[in-house]
Amino acid sequence: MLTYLWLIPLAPLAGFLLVGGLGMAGRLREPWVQRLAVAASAASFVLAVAAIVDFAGGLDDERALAAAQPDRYEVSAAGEPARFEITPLRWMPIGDVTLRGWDGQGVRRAAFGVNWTFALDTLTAVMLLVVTGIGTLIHIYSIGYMAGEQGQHRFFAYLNLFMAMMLTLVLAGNLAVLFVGWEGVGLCSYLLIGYYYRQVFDKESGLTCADAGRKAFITNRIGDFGFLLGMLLLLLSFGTWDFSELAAAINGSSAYWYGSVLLTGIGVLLFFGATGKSAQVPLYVWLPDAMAGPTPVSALIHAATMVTAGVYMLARMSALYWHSPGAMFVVAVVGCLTAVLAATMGMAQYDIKKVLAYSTVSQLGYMMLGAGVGAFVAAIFHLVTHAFFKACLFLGSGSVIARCGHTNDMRLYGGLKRWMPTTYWTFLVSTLAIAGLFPLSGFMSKDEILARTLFSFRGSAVLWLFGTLAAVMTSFYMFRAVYMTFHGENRSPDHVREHLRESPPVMTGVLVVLAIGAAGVGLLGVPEGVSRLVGLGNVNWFEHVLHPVVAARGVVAGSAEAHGGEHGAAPAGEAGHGEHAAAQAGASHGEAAPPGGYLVEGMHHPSVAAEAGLFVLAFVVFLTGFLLARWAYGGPEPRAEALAPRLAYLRRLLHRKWFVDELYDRLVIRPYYAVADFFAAVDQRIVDGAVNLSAATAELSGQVLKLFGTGIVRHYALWFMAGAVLIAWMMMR
Amino acid sequence: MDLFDVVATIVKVALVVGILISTVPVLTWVERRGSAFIQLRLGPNRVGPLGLLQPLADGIKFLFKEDVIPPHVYKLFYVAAPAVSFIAAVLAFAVIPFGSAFVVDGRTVPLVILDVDVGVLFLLAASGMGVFGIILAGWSSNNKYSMLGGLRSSAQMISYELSLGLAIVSVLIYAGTLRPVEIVQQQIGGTWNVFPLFIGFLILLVSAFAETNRLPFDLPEAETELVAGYHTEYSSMKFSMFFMAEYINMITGSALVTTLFLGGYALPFQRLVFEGWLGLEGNLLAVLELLSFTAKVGFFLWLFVWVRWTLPRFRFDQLMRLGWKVLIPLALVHVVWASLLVMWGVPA
Amino acid sequence: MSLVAGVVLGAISIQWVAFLVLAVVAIAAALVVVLHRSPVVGAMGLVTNFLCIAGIYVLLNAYFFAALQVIIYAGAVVVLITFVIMLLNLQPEAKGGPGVVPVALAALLGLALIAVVGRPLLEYAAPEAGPPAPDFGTVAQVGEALFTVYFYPFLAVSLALLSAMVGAVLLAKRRLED
Amino acid sequence: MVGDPGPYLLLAAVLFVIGAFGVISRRGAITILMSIELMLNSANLALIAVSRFLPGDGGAGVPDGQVIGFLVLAIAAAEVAVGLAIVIAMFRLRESVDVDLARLLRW
Repeated sequence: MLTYLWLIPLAPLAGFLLVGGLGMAGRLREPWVQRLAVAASAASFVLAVAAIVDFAGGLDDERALAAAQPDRYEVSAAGEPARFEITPLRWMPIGDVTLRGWDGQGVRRAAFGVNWTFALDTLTAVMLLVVTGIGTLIHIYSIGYMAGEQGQHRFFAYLNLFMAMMLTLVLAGNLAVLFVGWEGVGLCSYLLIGYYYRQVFDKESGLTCADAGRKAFITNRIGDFGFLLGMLLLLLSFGTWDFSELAAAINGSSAYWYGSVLLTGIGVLLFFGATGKSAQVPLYVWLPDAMAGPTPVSALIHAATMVTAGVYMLARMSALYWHSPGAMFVVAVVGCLTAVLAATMGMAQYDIKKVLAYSTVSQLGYMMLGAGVGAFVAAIFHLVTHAFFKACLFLGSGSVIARCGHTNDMRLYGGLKRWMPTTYWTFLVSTLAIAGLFPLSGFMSKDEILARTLFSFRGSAVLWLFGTLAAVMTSFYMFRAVYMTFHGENRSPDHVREHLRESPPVMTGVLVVLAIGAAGVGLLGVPEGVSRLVGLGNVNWFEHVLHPVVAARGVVAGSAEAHGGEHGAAPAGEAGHGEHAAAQAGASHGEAAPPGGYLVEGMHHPSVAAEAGLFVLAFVVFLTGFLLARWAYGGPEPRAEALAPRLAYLRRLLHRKWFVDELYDRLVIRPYYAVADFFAAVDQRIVDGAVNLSAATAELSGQVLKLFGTGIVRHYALWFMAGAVLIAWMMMR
Repeated sequence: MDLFDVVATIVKVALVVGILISTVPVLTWVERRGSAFIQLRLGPNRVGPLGLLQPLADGIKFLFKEDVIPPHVYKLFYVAAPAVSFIAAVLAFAVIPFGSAFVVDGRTVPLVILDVDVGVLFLLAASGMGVFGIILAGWSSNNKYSMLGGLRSSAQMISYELSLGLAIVSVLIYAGTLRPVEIVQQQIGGTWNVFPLFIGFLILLVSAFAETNRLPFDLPEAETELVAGYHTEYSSMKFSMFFMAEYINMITGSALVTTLFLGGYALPFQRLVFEGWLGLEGNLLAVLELLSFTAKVGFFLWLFVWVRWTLPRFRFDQLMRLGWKVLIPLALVHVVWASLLVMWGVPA
Repeated sequence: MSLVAGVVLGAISIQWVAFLVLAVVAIAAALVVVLHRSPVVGAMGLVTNFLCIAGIYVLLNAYFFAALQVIIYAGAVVVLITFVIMLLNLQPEAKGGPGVVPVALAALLGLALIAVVGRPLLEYAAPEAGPPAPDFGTVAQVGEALFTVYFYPFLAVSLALLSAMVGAVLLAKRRLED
Repeated sequence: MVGDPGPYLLLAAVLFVIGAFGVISRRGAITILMSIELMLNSANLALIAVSRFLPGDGGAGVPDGQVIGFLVLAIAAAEVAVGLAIVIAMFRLRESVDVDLARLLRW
C-alpha cells in the first residue's frame, strides 16, 4: 500500500473537484454534497491507516522496490529512522545552481531539481492520523452544523481542498512541496473564513467576514515571505530542498554548522514563516478574527491542523534547529511570550469563540516553547492532544451557538446545562483536559513541556515560570467560559429560550468521540517523570516512537557514543534509558556547558523529589484557576460584575487585546500609506513634471518664433540684411 | 591723344551735327514736295523757288511761337523729353563711317567720329535711349492721350528693337566683327551684304521704319485717334526738337542700313573699277566714297518719304502681330542662315 | 594705391575726376530711386544710375560690358519697369511710408555693412596693376571666355531665362475667363 | 588711372547699401524691384572692378568678371520680368502694389 502513498492527498482533491464543480453547476442536492465530501475525507483516512500499517510492518519489500527503481522510490538506510520516499512526478528540473560555498566546501555548481516527492516516517504518520482523523470527524459534524445552509457545496468543497493541501504539506518530502501545501492551506483558510462574506463579523470594529479573511491571508503572506527567504537561503547554501538530504548535509559537517550565523538566520526566517502560519506573537492578530468563519472551520483549521503546520515544520527541520541554539532560543522566547500574552487576552473576552481562539494561540505558544527548548516530541504530543480537546471545545461552542440563535456572546448564554447535557459534559471534559487535570491528556503533554523547559540544557527557569503563570490563566479563562455558558440562570432572550434543546446526534456523537479522545490520548505518551513516580518505569510509547526522527545528531547528539544505530521500532527503551544515564553523569544541575562547548540534546535529570514537586504544582495550578473562576462566576449573581468598576481599566485593556491591532495600524499600515502617497506625489511632480516641462519649452519656443513670422516681406528682408551683415562681419574679422 | 586728333575730332563732330541739323529742313521740303508729287499736286512753291525756303519759314515759325508749358505737367521730365530724344538720335550717328579717310598734311583723319570695337552695340544702345524720350514725353504731359500715345509708341519700339537687333546680329555674325569700319572694308573687298543676306536687309529696313514711327507705323501720332500722340502738349521749339529727332532718326536708320548692307561708303566695284582701273586713292577716293555714301542715304530717305505717302497705316494689333509673329521668327531664321553661311565659309 | 592715398598724392588724372563725378551722380541717382515717392521718378533715377555705372565700366576698359549695361539694363529692364508703372498707372506712395523703426533699423544695418566692408578696403593697399591687355574688354575676349570656360553656366542661364519667360507670361496673362 | 579696385568696391558697397535700404524701408513693390536692381548692379560693378585689376595674360585684367557680370545681367533681367509679372498679378488682386497687403503667408 505504501506505493499508493500519493493517493492520500488526491482523494480529498478529487472530492473538492467533484463537489465544487457539480455543486457550482447546481447538479448536487444537499445530501449528496455532504455524502461526497465526507466520503472523500474518510477515504483519505482509510488510505492513511493502510499506509501506516504497511509502514509499521517493516520496509523490506519496499527496499527491494527502491533498488529496482531508484528514481521513483527511496528508503532510508538501515541505521537511519525508518523513512519511505516516493517520487511519482519530476516537477521542476531547474539545472545547475551556484552554491556560494558558505558550507565551507568552496563555490561550486550543484545540479538542482525539485521533484514532487511524498515521504512517510513516524512523524508524518502521527500528523496523518491527526489530520485525517480529526478532519473526518469534523466533516461529519459539519453535516449537522451546515444543515439547510444555502450554497454549502462551496463550504464542503473548500473543506476538502483544505484537507488535500494539509495532507500535501504533511506528506511533503521536500520544502517545495511543503511550500505548496503551506500556501494551499493559507488559501483555504482565507476562503473558509470569508464564507459568510456579507455578514459583519465584529460589531465593535465593523470588520466583515471578508475583511477577516483578507486579514488572515495577508498576515499569512507576510509570514510566507520570511519562509520563502529562508527556503532560498537554504537552497543557496545546501543546493537541495530535500529533507533527508538536508539533514544528512547538516549532520555530516555538524561541527562546521553548529552555531553558524547562516544557519541561525535560516532558522529565524523559517520560524518567521511559522509565526505567520501558527499565529505566534508578531503575526498572531489574524487568528481571533478568523473566528468569522463557520465553527467547524475554526475547529479544523484554526485549532487542529493548519495552525500546527508551523510546529510540524520545526520538528521536520529539527536537524537544522539543533545546530543553531540561537534560533531555538528565539523560538522558545517567542513561544513563551505568545503563551502568556494570549492567555491574558483570553481572560477578558465575551465571545466564546474568541476565548477559544486566544486559548489556541496560547497553547501554540506552549508547543513553540517546547520545540524551542529541544522537546520536539513533547511539542508534537501537545499538538496531538490539543487537536482533540480544542476540536471538542470548538464543536461544543458550535452546537451552543447554533442553538442560541447564532450569537457568540457568552453574556446571552447561562444555565445551558439543563438543556444541553451532552454538550455540557463533553465541554467540561475537554476543559478539564486543557486546564491540566492529572489523568487527562492536557496534563500529560503540557506538563511534559513545562518539565522539559525547566530541566532541558536549552531551557531556563524564567521560561518555566512564565509557562506556569500562563497555565494558571488558561484554567481560569476556561472555567470562566464554562460557568458563564452552562451555569447560573439563562440570560438569552425569551424567543431563543423556547427553542433551547440538545444538538442532533450527528453533532453530539462527534463531541463524545472527541471527548473520549481528549481524555484518553494522554495515556499514549505518559511523561517519564510521572511514570517513574507511579513506579511504572518509562512507558512513554509516543516518545519512543517519535524520538529517533527528531533526535539531534552530530556534535549536538545527546551523548556521542550512546547514539549508535537506532534500529527500527524496537519497543525496548533501552537506548533511551542509557542516554539519560550518560547525560546524568555528564552534567550536574548547574549551567556548566557539556563537553566540547556544544548544547547537547537531553536534560538534567530531576531528583524524584523535584518530580513530585512538579506533579503537585501542576494540580495546584489547576485548582487555583478553577476556584478563581468559580468564585468570580460560579455564584447566582456573578461577582465579577461587582469587581468590574475597580478593574475597569485592566478589563478594557485586555478586552481590547492590548491595543495591538491599533498599534500595528499606526506602526505599519499608516507609515506604509504615507510612503506610498509620498512616492505617488514624487512620481506626479517630478516624472510627469519633467515630461510636461519639455513639452512646455517646445510650445514656448514655438510662441517666440511665431513673433518673427509676421508675413510682411520687409521684415524678412530686414532679417536677411541682418544675417548678411553678421556673416560679413564674421568673415571680415 | 595729341592736339591734332582732338581738333580733328571736334571738326568732324561739328561737321556731322551741322549737316544733320541742316538736312532736316531739306528733308521736310522733300517730304512735302514728294508727297505732293505722289499725290499729283504741286506742294509748296510760294516761298522761294520751288518752295525751297518753305522749311526756313517753318523753322522761323517754330522759333517764334510762344513756348507754352502747361501747369499740370511734370516740369522736369516735360522739358527733358525732347532733349533726350534728340540727343539719342544724334549720338547714334557717331559710330557710322561715311568715308575711308582724308590725309591732311600727312595725318590721316578717319572719316568716322568714334571708331570703337563695339561700334554697332553703341549704336543699338543710343537708339535704345530714344525710347525714354517718348516715354517721358507721354508720362510728363499728364493727360490720357499722350500717356497712351507714349505707351503705344514705346511698346512698338520695344517690339521692333528686338527684330532690328536680331537682323544686325546676323550681319555681325556674317561680318565676324562689331566695328562698322571693318564691316564696310569687308564689303568693299567682297560683295555687298545685301546680296547674301537679303532677307536681313528687308527686316532691318522694316524695323528701321518702325523705330522711327514713320507712316506705316506712325500710329502714335495718328491725328484721327490720339490727337498728336505723345507730343500733344508740346509747342514751338520743344515740338520742333521732337520733329528734328524724328528726321535724324530717319537719317541714322538709313545710314545704318547702308553701312551694314550696302557697303557704307563703298563705291560699286570699287576695287575693280575705281582703285584698279582708274587708280584713284587718297582724298579724291575719300570724296568719291563720301558722295556714294550720301547718295545711298539719300535714296533711303526718299524711300521713307515714298513709303509714307503710299502705304496705309497699320492697326495697332496688326502692327504688334507683324512685329512679334512675323519679323522676329524671320530674323531668328536669318541669324541661323547667316551662321550657316559663315560655317560654309562664304564670307571672304 | 588706395582711395585715400590717391587723393593725398594729388596725382589726380582725368580718370579720377571722371570716376568721382560718375560716382557722385550714381549715388545721388540711387538715393532718388530709394527715397522718391513717385515710381516714375524712381525709374528715371535708376536709368541715370545705370548710365553712370556704364560710364564707370568704360573707365574700367570694359567697353563691351558698358554697351551691354546700357542696352539691357537701361534700354530694356528700366523701360519694362516704366512700362508696367504706366500700365498700372501707379500713383506716388502715400505720405506715411513705413514706420520709423524699420527705416532706422535698415539705415543702421546699412551703415554697419559699409563699416564692415569699408574698413578693410581703406586699409588694403592693393599692388599697382598695370595697363590692361590690348584686347581686354573687347567682345572677342569676353565671348571666347564665355563660350569656353563658362559654357555650362551660360547654358544654365539660358534655361533660367526660358523659365522666366514662361513664368512671366503665365503670371501676367489675363485669365481667359474673366 | 585708379590702380586698384578700392574706390570702385567702396562705391559698389555704398550702392548696395542704398539698394538694401530701399528694399527694407519702401512699401511699393516696384520700388523694391528697382532697389533689387540697384543691388545687383552694384554686385556687377564690384565684379568687373576686381577682374579689371587681377593679373591677366598680356596685362592686367581677366575677362571672367565680365562673363559673370553678363550672367548676372541675364538673371537680373529674368528676375525683373518675373517680378513685374507678380506685381501685375498682385495689383489685379489687391488694387495696389503695397507689399504689406500681401501678408497671407503667416501663422
